[in-house]
Amino acid sequence: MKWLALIAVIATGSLLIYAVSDFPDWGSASSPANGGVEGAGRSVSQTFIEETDTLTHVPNIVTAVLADYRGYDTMFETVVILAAGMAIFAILRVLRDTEKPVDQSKHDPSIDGDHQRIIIGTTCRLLIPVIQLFALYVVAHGHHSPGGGFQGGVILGASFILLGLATDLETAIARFSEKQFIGLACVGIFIYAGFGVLGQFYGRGFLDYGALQPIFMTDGEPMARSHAMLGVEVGVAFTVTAIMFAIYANLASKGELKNGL
Amino acid sequence: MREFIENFVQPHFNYWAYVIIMMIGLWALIAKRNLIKKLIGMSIFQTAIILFYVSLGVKDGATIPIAPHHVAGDHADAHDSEHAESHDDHKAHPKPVADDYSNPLPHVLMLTAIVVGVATLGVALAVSQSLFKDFGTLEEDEILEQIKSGDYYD
Amino acid sequence: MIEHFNIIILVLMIITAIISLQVKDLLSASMIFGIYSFLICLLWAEMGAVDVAFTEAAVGAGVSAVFLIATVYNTKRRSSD
Amino acid sequence: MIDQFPVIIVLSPMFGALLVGLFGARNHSVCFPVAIGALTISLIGAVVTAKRVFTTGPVDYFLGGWDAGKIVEGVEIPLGFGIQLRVDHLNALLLVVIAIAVLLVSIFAIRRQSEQDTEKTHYFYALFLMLSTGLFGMTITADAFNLFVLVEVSSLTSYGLIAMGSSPRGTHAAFNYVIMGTVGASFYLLGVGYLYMKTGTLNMIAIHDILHMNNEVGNAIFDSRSITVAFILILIGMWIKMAFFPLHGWLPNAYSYCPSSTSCVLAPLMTKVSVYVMIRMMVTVFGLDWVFQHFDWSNVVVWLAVIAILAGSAFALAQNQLKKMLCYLIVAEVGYMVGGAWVADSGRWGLTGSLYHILADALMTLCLFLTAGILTRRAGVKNLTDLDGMFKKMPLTMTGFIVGALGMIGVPPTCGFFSKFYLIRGGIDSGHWEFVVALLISSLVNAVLFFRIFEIAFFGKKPAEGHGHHHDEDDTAADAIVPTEPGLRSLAPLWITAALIVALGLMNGSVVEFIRQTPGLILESPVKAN
Repeated sequence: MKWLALIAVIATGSLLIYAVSDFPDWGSASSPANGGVEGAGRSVSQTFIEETDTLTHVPNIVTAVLADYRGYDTMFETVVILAAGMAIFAILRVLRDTEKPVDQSKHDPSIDGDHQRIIIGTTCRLLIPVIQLFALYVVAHGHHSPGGGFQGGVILGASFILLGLATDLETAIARFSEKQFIGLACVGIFIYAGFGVLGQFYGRGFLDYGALQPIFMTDGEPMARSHAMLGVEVGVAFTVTAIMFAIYANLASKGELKNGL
Repeated sequence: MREFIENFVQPHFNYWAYVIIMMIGLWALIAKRNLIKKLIGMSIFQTAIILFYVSLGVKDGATIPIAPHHVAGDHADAHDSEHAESHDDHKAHPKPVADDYSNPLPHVLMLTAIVVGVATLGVALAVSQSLFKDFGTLEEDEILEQIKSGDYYD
Repeated sequence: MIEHFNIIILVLMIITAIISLQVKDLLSASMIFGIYSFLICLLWAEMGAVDVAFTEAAVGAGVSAVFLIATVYNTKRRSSD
Repeated sequence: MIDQFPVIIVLSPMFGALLVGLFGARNHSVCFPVAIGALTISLIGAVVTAKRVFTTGPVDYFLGGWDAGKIVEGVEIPLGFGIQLRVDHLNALLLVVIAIAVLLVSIFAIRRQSEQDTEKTHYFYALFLMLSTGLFGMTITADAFNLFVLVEVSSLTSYGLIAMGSSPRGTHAAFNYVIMGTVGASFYLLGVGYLYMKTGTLNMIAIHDILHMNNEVGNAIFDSRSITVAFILILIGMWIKMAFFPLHGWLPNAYSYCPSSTSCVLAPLMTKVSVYVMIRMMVTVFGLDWVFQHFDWSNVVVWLAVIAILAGSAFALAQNQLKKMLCYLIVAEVGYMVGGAWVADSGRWGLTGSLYHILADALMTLCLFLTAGILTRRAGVKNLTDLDGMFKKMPLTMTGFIVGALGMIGVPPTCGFFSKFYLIRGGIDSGHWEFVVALLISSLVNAVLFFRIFEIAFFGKKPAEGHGHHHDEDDTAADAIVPTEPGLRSLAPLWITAALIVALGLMNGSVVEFIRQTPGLILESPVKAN
């Protein structure tokens, strides 16, 4: 196996190195990816940078590209997350009740120590709301600063993971149950795709947020796009939050969703 | 040697580094026997590709791709301002200049790739836990031995 | 200056990648992988890809490391290689 | 309404999956009607769109209203700004075949899955529908990066489907599949990155235009090393995904140890869609003149394909288990398609045959795997010897099996014959005699394999059959189930598939004529040569 690996690595490596000398210089603004190919007009990325303000009124170009111009990609990226969550449930989840005795040693106060519970518990009690608030800020403020649905969703999911790690999985599950997170994950994509389908009802294309202008009652389509993007990001955040926590809960408890880490 | 480094390695150092990191990941993916190690290798392999993409979008002297509203155009270079003017007649404010902001497209693509990567890692870890339940080990060679010994004909 | 920063991080990344693959203790390997992700996050912030850096900080250094640790906790901590 | 169909094909199963996810856990009886409904809508969409392509030519659909050339807020939108879907002669029929196959498998799967692992039925359906979404999306998209995302949708769901409810060996195979699949997708992603680096766009048609553009710089991009490396990386990535011979290691175990309803959908579709992606890359992105005249690895790849065909056939001949044998046949069939795509005859008959074979092989493999699923389920068949006298016990099932088997061998009224005919024609035209010989040998091997099965199933096994000792050990399991004919839900998909195999064979002339209208496929079409 080692020899096979060595051959594969050397072959792939030399193939990649072979092309490196042909690469545009690092940091060059006129490379085809950045500045477009000579004679082919403005490159796509130049158009993104120059026209995003006109088209969507969103300062963060990455958000505009992510949620609008390439929104179809992002929708399926969210589907990938849902698929991963579903796959993990399908693989690991133990649904037949196997009455196993609860391992008491883990919850033995003499080992765990009451003082530790107090320190960690208090810290988390203070920290988790702040983390969640920050996550919501990241989702909502994705138009103007780095951030958006994915980042906010992961942080929000991480706050539940922290709760599960600091106390135990049952405490976290009690706040965010299995039914809730599967439902929330599906609802997230429903929100996303719903914004797309609404555009179709107005006789325009799928994910054409400009068509939603009558709903948002904005002056002009760019603002409608901006609002729709926020809605879409919220949908992404729902799915990502739910699935990140779902994956953790399954991995930590071997699919039993109790007696976790 | 010095000339080689100056001409080939320095302007492309990121690309060389990406090849090296990618090869480390690929090697781990194939040669490591422990499944968790394989998965760490897989993640490293994927980050190498992300490194490649992000390196494509870098522009010297450019800032992050967030263009504030109504950006002032007084710092635009000569060739850029004529570029901007050609599209900009009915707008009150000049458009952002492309060379001032790093390329947003690779960033968007890599956001997708990172999230896909973590999804794959999660599924792979679930499969390896399920394997541990069946075989009691995470070493590839021990698993293969158990399969060969015929305990798992089906 | 910024280019030196770039090169230093890349070299550190290669080192952490090798260490995390060579350590026999899987828990350490997961932690070092978290460090690797954090370094790459720094690198991206330096390259102007703030959104990617943000995602990598949350996903790579945070959640993936937790997933790996959860699996290591439920399986075996020692590895043969 | 009609112009929304391209996207509805992809969205309908996705919404189905969401509905199953929302309501399936409480009430499993929701899953089946939702799946059937969603996939029926997709099938209607695929048929309508294919008809539109037939009458008016390629259909483009731009997501988000970012149509190329449209003026939005005073800005002209360039090609590649948003994501484009494209249905043309290359993928219209494949969409229909995928839609038919997933619909039939979802009908077939209803009882299989619910009886095996009742609590997880809704996960199965959700994953199954998302897999369909991924397959449709991969086929329909005209954006190189979007293709990667959809490859991942279909891969992740198939990892889950293979690993759920599998035996320990199946789980191990699933792990290997995860590793190989990720490497394949990553190589593809890297190849797209190289293309993006050189062309600055991700839209397949825009990449082709820039690649073939003649400007004052000459054709620096056309000749550049990066484009060559990009093509090699994409090729390797897709070869891993389609299990082309030296990279096939993950396939046989993954497909033979997973539940039958899973193998029924994965075996016919995943590899074929990957082959389609390879051909799409060759025809639409790089252009055939680049691939055959500039890159010109035709001989190497055809030889690899020859090795793949021979190795696949040889492995299939050595197998004792029914499903494993079928899996190795898939490896051989992938060799057919790759070889056909690369023979580079001037009339493009090899490529046409390869595209036709994608459709034909999807149906034939579906037919065989459906039979294998029914036989495993109803008669506990695992090894070939278990088929003893099966024609008497389950004549209705075995009739469907015969059609699929005859198609694999290449007997005239079935589509298998015609695809081989076109492939061989391409091989002869281009002078790749080794490919022709490999095809004939493989057909002969298929004939031997299937007539061996027919013999066992018709007349019972001979006592001198070499695998007798194996049989004794497994006898207990096989005898526990008394073989009975399955219900209509299992038989109807099988027979429909069998009928389609014959129908596709009879319609081969018009199908091939349709496929050959693909822009850029035939050299006479206006593709700028260097």
